[in-house]
Amino acid sequence: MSARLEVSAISKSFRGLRAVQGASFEVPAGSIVGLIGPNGAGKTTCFNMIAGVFPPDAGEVHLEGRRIDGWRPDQVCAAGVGRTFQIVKPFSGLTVLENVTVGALLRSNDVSSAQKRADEILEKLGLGPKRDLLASALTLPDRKRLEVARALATQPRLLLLDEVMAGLRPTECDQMVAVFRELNRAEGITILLIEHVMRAVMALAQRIVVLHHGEVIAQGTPEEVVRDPAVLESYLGEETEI
Amino acid sequence: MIARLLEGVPRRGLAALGALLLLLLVFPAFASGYLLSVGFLILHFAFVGQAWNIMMGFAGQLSLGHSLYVGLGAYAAAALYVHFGISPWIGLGASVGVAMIAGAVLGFLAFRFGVAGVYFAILTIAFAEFARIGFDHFSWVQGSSGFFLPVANYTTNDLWNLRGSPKMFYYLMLAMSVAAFVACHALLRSRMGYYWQAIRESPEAAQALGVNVFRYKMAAVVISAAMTSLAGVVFAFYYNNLFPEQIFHISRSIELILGPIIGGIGTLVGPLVGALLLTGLAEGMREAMLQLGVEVPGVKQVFYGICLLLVVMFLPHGVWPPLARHLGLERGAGRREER
Amino acid sequence: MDRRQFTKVAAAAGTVTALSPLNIARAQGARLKVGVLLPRSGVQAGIGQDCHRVIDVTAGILRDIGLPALDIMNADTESNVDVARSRAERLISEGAQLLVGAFDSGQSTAIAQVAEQRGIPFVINIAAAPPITEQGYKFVFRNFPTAPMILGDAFANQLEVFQATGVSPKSAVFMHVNDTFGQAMQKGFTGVMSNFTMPYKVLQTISYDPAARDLSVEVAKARASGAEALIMVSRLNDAILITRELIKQRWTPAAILSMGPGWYEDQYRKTLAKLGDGPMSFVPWYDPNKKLSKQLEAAHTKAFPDIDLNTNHIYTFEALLVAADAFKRAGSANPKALADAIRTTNIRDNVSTGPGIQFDAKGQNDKLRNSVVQNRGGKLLTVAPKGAANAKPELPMTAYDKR
Amino acid sequence: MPVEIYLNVAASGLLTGLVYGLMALGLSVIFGVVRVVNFAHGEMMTLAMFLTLVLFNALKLDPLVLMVPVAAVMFVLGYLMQAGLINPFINRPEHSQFMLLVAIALVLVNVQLIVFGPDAQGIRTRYSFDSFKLGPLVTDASKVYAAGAALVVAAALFAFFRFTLLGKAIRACADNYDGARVVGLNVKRLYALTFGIGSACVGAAGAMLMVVSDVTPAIGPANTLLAFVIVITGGLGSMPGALLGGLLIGLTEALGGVLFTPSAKSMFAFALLVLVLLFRPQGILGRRET
Repeated sequence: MSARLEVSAISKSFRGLRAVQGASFEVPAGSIVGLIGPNGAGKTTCFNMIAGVFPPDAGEVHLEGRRIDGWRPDQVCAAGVGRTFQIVKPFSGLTVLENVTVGALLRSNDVSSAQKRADEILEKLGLGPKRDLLASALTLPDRKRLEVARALATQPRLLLLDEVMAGLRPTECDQMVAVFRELNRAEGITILLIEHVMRAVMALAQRIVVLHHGEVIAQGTPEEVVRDPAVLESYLGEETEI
Repeated sequence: MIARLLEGVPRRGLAALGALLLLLLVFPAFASGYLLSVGFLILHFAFVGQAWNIMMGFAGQLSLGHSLYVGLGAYAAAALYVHFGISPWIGLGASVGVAMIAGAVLGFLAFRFGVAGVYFAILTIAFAEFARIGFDHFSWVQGSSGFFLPVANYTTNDLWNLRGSPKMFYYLMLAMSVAAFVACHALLRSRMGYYWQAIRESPEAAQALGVNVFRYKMAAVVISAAMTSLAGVVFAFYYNNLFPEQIFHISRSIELILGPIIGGIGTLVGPLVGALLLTGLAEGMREAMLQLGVEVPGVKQVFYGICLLLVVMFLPHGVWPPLARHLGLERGAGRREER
Repeated sequence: MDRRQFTKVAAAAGTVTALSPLNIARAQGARLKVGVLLPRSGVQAGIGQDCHRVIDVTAGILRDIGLPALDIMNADTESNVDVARSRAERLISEGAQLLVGAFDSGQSTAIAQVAEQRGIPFVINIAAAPPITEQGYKFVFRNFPTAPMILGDAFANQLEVFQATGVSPKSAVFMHVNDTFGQAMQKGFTGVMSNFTMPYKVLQTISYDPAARDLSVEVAKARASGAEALIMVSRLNDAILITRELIKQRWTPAAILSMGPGWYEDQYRKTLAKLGDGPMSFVPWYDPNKKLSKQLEAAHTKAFPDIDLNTNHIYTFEALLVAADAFKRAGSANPKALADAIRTTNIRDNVSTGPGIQFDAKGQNDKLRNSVVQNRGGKLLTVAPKGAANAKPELPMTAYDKR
Repeated sequence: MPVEIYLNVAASGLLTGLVYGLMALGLSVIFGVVRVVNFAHGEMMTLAMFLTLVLFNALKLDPLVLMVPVAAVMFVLGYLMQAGLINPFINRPEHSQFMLLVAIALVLVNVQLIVFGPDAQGIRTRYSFDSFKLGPLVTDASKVYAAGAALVVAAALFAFFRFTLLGKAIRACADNYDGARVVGLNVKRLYALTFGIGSACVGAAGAMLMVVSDVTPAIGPANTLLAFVIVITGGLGSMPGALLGGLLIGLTEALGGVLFTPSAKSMFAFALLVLVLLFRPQGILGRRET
């Protein structure tokens, strides 16, 4: 498998505080990779550097061989990377359908075809009945789904999911897992996900990268990683849901 | 094209709009000169309110210096007419151009350097004030002593040179307001409209969905500036004199944004309802004072201020959204929730 | 609801008001309905309200000199052109047969267009922008000098004053407020001055912002020029500010020659007391020796003991005088007949300085003359021109720190 | 032109700037904590000026003494305004707050017009026309006193926020709204107090301004704008920033007036504002919002 995303030795500091330190990992095309680590390990910072929210202080990010670090978020998105936000950012004053249509417009010629595409995605994620509600009227799990729907609407080849399962009940969580597995299987979307819910990570990810204090301390298959002593140590005292 | 425009507008709303348009069309036949001038003012404020609404209501960028574009538009067309005899219909090209450049410069500086929120609002005021003082010293257009256009000929309506009766100006303003309404409706339903609203609600999320936030914010400022400058052209030829102290003054900026805020920001009907309400309120108060025999200057403004206060306290989203719900016209009214 | 219905409802609602003398007169239709538009709120409220003071005084005087009574309809322009225009329309629709106003050039132009289009005569009380009477209006009349007229008279009067006092400053600095009036004066200044042989050279021209809160820089600049005299075109607030700065910066020019409002106003003299003495104002004024002036002065003092008669009162009064006179001669309130009557106005017995009130083909009274008033002992004395003076000019000014 | 003039003008500009700075201080205090931009600031200032005028005419006390009662009255007024009118708007969008304060400003200006009339009114103190002469330097005594008082008020305010418990509580509230609520601070009351303190500042500045200039209802809006320019230049929410902004604007206007045409001097102030906004959007001494 060739690498869809290649992160090489990226670092980022905020006011002298090192958030990420020389992190390197790969996301092979067509795979699902989990990025885990305790709170404050630098997972979201990594995401933001990949998605173009801010450039890395050092290191490079390559998407399908093209160097994308330093690009703006909209350019990264246009290059085929969709993302969700850990703290959801719905367009509160717009309806659910309109929210997703904004995403779909990226690859549509006109508004009506974007709406059609948005409708399909909403159906897929079980938000169909709520399409005409204002986003501000949704429950938190639904808002998480909306985040995913919007990102999917941009037709990404790589999907960055930032804790989309947090706060979901186990059954809802399983539904989500099924959706992602289906997306990955049927449409070949590569997924990189940050997740605290280990049940979901274990179920989904083929590979896992573990961050701790901004450094990659382990990576491999889920089975390898959970047996890694360094990982166990770093998680000691942390809430783990295996 | 037309069918597309009408798509999604409820039939009741369409009927109401049609009735309103008909009313506005026949209004001059019954109106006295006074009511006609009030009608002109209402349409004028509805038009500029609509233009301002593109920037604030659609794209979420608060401008408190829109008098800049009114003034630039007015001076550009008037100067070309007075100095070179160029028809305002050609001159408005210059007006639009100058206003767009001003808007682009302001937008570029603000958005490139990350000036946002209150700071952005103050920056727009600073630009307008800068222009006001600058035009006070601009001798090509007579500086602060005032720029006078040759007097209007009232007997014949010369639409080409915008010389004519108030009726002509009323219909011109009506046509412009209708055009602005339709254009805004179309804009709101276009890709740009979706992107603007996304930026208004959450610029970060919009950018993550591939929206070039800088470009679309720029577009909002430039389009809004261009539209506003058209109102300035009409202003110049309606009043036939321009003073920087009047046209660039911050009180004009405030005056022109009260309408859409009171009417309902981000809605299409809001600016019209707001202009109607505020102008009607101001005139009604003057009448009431007259009938009550209150001859104290300033009393009318006090009551006007209190009315504004009450509206903004109890109708945070403006008058139109709750009214539209009440009339069952909700879909056409547009929505806007607390940010 | 249109206007007629509105009045009906209002009339039905209040029979008490309908019985008041004013309404009886209106019912008889004997009076001329005059709409008076003044900026009585907003930024120009001070001047608008000052102009308005004279209106109540006017009725008695018109009666005394045998002119018909006027039915005054007041309107506040709120210092805003939009409002000025719609108020003018409103007054006309309410039945105004003649309009008077509006102090400000911008608002006056807005009203002039309405008047012209509706064929209602409009008598401008105060507004000095030259273009207003250059527009070819047929129904617009101005009994107030234009900026070049004011300048021409000012220079002539200055020469008279210099000769009478034996004090001729060799150099001067010209300071003007950068508003409509100030800039109109500045534009005419050099050209008009070249028609005269003035003893002084203008070393520097300083324009300042009408909204300035602080004029220390401006005065420091003027002082540094080393000029003997200070020539001013200002408003009230800035006149006070400048005087304070003169005192604080310890500079007493030999003469302060003002060619606009401010320096003669009550508020100026009240605020500065004896420090307000000395400046001369070369302004459109009244001839204190005329009979009607004495009548107006007496009536005005009775109504406002604390306020001296000034330009605002005089020209607002004369605008109403023109209206009443034309109404009497026309014998009807028909606007067209009124306009014709105003065109042939020839009032000899008036208040303002000069031979009287007549209008040229453009609707401008070109016979108006300036006076020179000097603040002395807290009072206003008219010191020139000779025929219209009640005192002799005094120069140079007493140093501020010697008072 | 001789060098003295530049010295004189610069000195005068700095003194005026300090008075400007005090005027803007109230705005900055309020924004720094409550995060509401007081668009009725200048109108409140004219109210304080009229209040000083009335008290002066009744009591014949020096305005620098009257500063205390005027500030007290303005404190109460500010407190009530925040508690009654502005508080429901704390979490509303900016344009909504803007509307509210514009409406308040409109009412204030016109009530003043009705009550006090449109004419400029001033007061005369013993030192109204005094000036100090130091070699070639001639400085206006009133401005020196007013600037001195500005420094005292600013120092007192600074001490209050730094050393008193209440001041610290208010600062905590400004730093972290939710945090302050969690630890049990009565945020509503603290906001009202802050608005009161800001208004008291406006009151003190108004009393002081009466020493150096006259008052009319019409000067309110211009003062609002000036206060904005100063506060944004110096850094919204920063107290030393407001004084620094005042000094800079005072100096810029003064030197702009001397070197170029005085009627365009406020253009230089706006130019300075634009430059600051572009290169340091949070203002010279402002903190970047995170």
